[in-house]
Amino acid sequence: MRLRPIAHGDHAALIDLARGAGIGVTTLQPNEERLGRRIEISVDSFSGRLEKAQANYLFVLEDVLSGHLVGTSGIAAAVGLDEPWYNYRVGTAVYCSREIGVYRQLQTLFLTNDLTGTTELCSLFLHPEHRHGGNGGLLSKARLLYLAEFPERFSAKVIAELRGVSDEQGRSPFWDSLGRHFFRMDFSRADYLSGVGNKSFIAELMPQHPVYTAFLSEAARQAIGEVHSSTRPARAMLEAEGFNYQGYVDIFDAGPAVECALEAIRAVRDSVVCESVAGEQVEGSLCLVSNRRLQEFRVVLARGGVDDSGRFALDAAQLDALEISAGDSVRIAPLQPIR
Amino acid sequence: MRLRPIAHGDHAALIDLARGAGIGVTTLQPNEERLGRRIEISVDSFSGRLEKAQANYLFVLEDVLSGHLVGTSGIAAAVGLDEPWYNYRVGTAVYCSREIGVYRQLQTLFLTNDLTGTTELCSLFLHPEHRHGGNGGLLSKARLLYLAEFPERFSAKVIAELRGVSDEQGRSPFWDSLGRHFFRMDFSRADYLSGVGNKSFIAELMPQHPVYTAFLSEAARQAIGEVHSSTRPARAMLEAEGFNYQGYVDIFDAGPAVECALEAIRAVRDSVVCESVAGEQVEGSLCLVSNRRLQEFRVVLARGGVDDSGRFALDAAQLDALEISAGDSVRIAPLQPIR
Amino acid sequence: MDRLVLRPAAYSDLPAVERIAGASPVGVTSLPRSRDKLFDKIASSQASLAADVSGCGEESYFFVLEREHDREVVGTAAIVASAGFSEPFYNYRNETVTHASRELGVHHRVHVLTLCHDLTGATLLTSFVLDPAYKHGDYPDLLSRARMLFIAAHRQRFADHVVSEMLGLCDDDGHAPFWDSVGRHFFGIDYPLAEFYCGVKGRSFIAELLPQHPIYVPLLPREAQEAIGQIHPFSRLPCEILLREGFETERYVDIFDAGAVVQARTEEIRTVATHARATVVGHPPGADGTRYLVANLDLPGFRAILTDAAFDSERGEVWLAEADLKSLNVTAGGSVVLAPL
Amino acid sequence: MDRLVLRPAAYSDLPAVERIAGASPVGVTSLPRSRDKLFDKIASSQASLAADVSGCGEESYFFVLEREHDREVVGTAAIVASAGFSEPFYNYRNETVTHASRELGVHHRVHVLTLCHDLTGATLLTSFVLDPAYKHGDYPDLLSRARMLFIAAHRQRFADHVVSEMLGLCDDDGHAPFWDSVGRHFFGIDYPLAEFYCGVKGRSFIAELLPQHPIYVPLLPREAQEAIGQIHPFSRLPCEILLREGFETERYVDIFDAGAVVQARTEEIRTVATHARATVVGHPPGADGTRYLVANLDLPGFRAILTDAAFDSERGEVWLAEADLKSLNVTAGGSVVLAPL
Repeated sequence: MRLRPIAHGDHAALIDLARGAGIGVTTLQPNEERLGRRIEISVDSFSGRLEKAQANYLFVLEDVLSGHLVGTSGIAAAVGLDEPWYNYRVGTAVYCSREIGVYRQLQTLFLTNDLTGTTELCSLFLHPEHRHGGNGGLLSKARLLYLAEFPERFSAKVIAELRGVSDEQGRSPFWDSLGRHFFRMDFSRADYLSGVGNKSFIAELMPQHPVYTAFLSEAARQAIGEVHSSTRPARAMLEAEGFNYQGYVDIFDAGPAVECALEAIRAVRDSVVCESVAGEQVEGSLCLVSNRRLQEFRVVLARGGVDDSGRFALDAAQLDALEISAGDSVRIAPLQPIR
Repeated sequence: MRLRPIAHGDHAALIDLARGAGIGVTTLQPNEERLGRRIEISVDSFSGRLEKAQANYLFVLEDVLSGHLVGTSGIAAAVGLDEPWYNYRVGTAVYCSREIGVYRQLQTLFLTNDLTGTTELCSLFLHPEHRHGGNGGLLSKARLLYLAEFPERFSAKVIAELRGVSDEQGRSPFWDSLGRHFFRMDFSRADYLSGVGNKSFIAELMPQHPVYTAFLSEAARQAIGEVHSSTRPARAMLEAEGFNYQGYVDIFDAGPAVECALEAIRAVRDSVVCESVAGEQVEGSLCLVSNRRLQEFRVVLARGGVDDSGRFALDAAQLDALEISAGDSVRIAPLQPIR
Repeated sequence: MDRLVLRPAAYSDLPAVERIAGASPVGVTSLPRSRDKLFDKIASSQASLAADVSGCGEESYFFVLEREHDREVVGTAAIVASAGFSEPFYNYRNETVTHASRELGVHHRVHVLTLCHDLTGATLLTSFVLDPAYKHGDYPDLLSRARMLFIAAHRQRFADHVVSEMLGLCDDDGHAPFWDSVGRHFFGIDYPLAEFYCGVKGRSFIAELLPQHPIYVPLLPREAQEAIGQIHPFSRLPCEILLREGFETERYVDIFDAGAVVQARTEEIRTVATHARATVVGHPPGADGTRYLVANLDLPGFRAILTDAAFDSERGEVWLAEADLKSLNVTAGGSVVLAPL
Repeated sequence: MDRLVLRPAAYSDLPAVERIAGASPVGVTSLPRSRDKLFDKIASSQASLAADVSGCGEESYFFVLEREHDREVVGTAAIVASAGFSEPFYNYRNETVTHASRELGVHHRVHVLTLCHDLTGATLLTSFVLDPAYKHGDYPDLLSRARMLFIAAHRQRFADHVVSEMLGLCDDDGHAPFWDSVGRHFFGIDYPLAEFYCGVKGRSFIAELLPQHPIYVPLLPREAQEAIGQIHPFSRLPCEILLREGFETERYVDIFDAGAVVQARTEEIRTVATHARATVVGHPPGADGTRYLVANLDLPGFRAILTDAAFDSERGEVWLAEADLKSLNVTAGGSVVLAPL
């Protein structure tokens, strides 16, 4: 398996993959035309033809033996610079009267654009049949090496929005208790509209005033800042990388946005540049290895470690997958945080 | 010099000290009765007679030779549980229309109680004649060892509110541009009223709706999140300890609130417990040394390091100041972050 | 038919007023179950009647309805010259905001309640309580509308708008559906206790505890939504009278129980608009006439009654029976104000 | 004196209307400097007049004032049946909120502007532009108030409230002090460009760019504060007429330049309240009479004039001269509506 930028030729394969993604992945709707544009934007992003405001990098996980695509992951260089990016900020309001001895803390939701300009990790999807081994980690973390290599293309703060709580039928208790009253449509439709890039309707329809969560259902309140059960591993993975929930949630399903300073991301901070050397895999921990190229970026997993002369051993298949020769420079980061 | 909890006998000395503090230190107004109550609260806090909501620990820096008090520093165990604790949260609002090609980011100020329940570092004041050597660091950081020793008495998040921008006459540009319109009084009076603990007037008089900073003066906008020039060293010190500005500012002068998780504070994280040993000072870095006592807490500065058998050497004067005997357990943290 | 006379409350009325207050629902905060507060209310009224007043300020006027033959008090009603004189007078403004997206073809109105002080400074009608034995016939009109005659006779003492808070829905156990879904979150106490504090404490705790942000009505439980603007059976009778007087409902509701707050421009209140001054002409009992509300022009000695009278608007004269003159404490040749029933 | 007749605009009026639009200030967005938009305006008016309408919807009515002897167009005026029919009609509500602390003895009112759609759905009077040569005498009344007669004659086509936006302060270089301090922050463009977009684009960009949170007026520069509710010299004349008609100012202002937005209940507009229907009786020229606004009852053939006429309200008859009948395109025995000047 290797991670590489998506290419024009991947269109049909991407559509097949998107059909399996389900409604939770708002940025990967199975719409041919939109996915075609998505590929184009990604190609133009890697080539540097797009401004930061428009740049959106899409990577695919490729089975190097069969050539099949089995997953995607993306990076939006800076969200909200083209059209508003909305979150609820979870706040506290205190109501207190000494005279009658009352003290109350209420939770509030403020509609904000505070995460405007941040870099977003997005579009993570791995085909269910390949959810094993190091695939999930490779797919999600390999892009962090791209951030480490080319930080000037991204923002100082990186976020990821995690899928919120919903049941088997795709019903979100948060949506049912709040958004539904203002949108008068199903969660899945609102999610689709938002996913296809139309956000102006949000400003038009969302409550403009802060909302007291005391007026929401118990299930809705409990969903605030919580992830869908299927997203728990992703959350744990991001938290291990240094990402934290800071009180921003999705306006539709109240799933948490987690944040980290780019330079503080574990895989960025712990990554090192070294020379590749042809050789057998030695004992060692599983590492992400990237070829450091801006456009033909490739990442594979390899077991090993940097030797005393500052080199990392890769076998022929790995060198091939990375499209490099022994002696070329690579960036290495342990797949898992050490500690 | 040593740091110790304030005692009932310190009343007169504290008043003398407070007279030198100036209007920026809202928690240390030279009012005899209030300072008397402040001492009482502190004594009751150390003795465990007060609930966390009321507990407010006040330390003094004492010249062990002369017995004079030269400074204070405090810890409020949990703010806002008794009456509301207000901050402005600096937010972003994006106004954007594709149709006419307009994209605007505006800064907003939301009145919040979000920092409710956090532990606050407060009441830092060092007499101008003693602002040299390690005194400032000792006074401010010694209390961090108290947090390290007794975390169950405090909250997971620790904050410090830093004095905002004002000129030589005590005029705050932020106040003049915003608060004045709603309070119709001088900054110094509002600051005094807030300092003497009366906060209900804030809810009654402050703007209830979010404010666009575009409507404030240039000087007011520039003051948001900035500290008074005299507070810059304090800010740098707190930032070196791991505190960060996260967008919360004072409602009067817009000075920043900086935040850190208790366990992530550098002096807490890097502190170690070891055995004291009588001896000459060896070479080494300057360290904070505390006697680990809940009520008779003492901290001094000592040069040295933990030796191979896990002991830290203190001379007779230092042992005296700490009121311990050689062999007693002490908590050590380097005064300055290592790196 | 019993002859009833409306007059200012005197200190000697305290026991009777206390009895009436005790029999009223908890939401009637203008009649607190506290002897001290009721005493203060009478004292304030007496002081207001005695004061030389040229604008409307902190005065209040507290009246009782007395059965003439045995001097039994059977009702109370009051006027506060200026609501929220020393602190804001809070209500929710009943509003809708439009949420529309042309692109999605969506256009709908969302109902919100916004805290406001729009009615601060208006004259407030309160404390309408009438012995159920007198709820039929014209008696309720006498108790309620005699206040309008008082306002008309002493117009400079009152504001240009008059409002009155109707008691909202609340069951016998003191559960108010609106309070339970809204106020309780902010105040953390039961509705009866909140109403009690409201009557006996200052109102500054209200400013501290009321929601700053508007309430989105669609988020509330159905019972709470349905309670908005509703009127407790206790207030139906006074409300009916005020609506006949031209008061409008719908725009404002109470902050505690969401009962309707009705309001009218003073000049457009029917009794005020149709009232007249007239010189009294005595006549023997038994003569025919039309039913009128009649009041004298005194302040401390204010009296109002219902009677059949003959009014000659051209000459500005009204024919009243001897019994009426006695009830009103006026003599032939004196002046009265009157309005048709 | 020239005889002027108000009638619906026809396609052939396009050049004249374009000339008038070109001479108007930029804030008159209802008369955009765009031939296509003006054409659409006439087309919409023609369609509305031809439509069978029972409520008020997306109709608009565009009139021109024509000098009878040479058929020169000297003014325009229009009615939009329902403001904000397809999208909200935005205004700022001019409000004060009380900030009071009993403990500090502080009690003051703070002026805020809150975005609202309160006036959405009201009937809107727009596009009043009159050749300066006719600004004296009764001509302005004819141009403005003929619309009220039209509303009275076709009452079911209009809403229960009528509003009109007055142009606010703006200098000759297109600098509006309110815009420069408020709107510019959100829209990032100059006032004239914003007004231009407003005239030629949909209004959905307004929803996207207007401030969601209320504007605290004390924070604004003095020039901007002073501009709130002010009226541009260009709008003084039409505003005066509307105030005489009973429109109220003060409560709402324009979102761009903070010019006054005046409003009235339809039934309380003087022309509507005092209008009457009458049967026409022809009479020879020269007879005396009172000055009346008179209009026929046609829709596509609507005509309104000012003339001296004798109106017998008891018999419901009005005596009009032959010339009047000709201008109005009615014959003796036909019906007209009229209102005293």
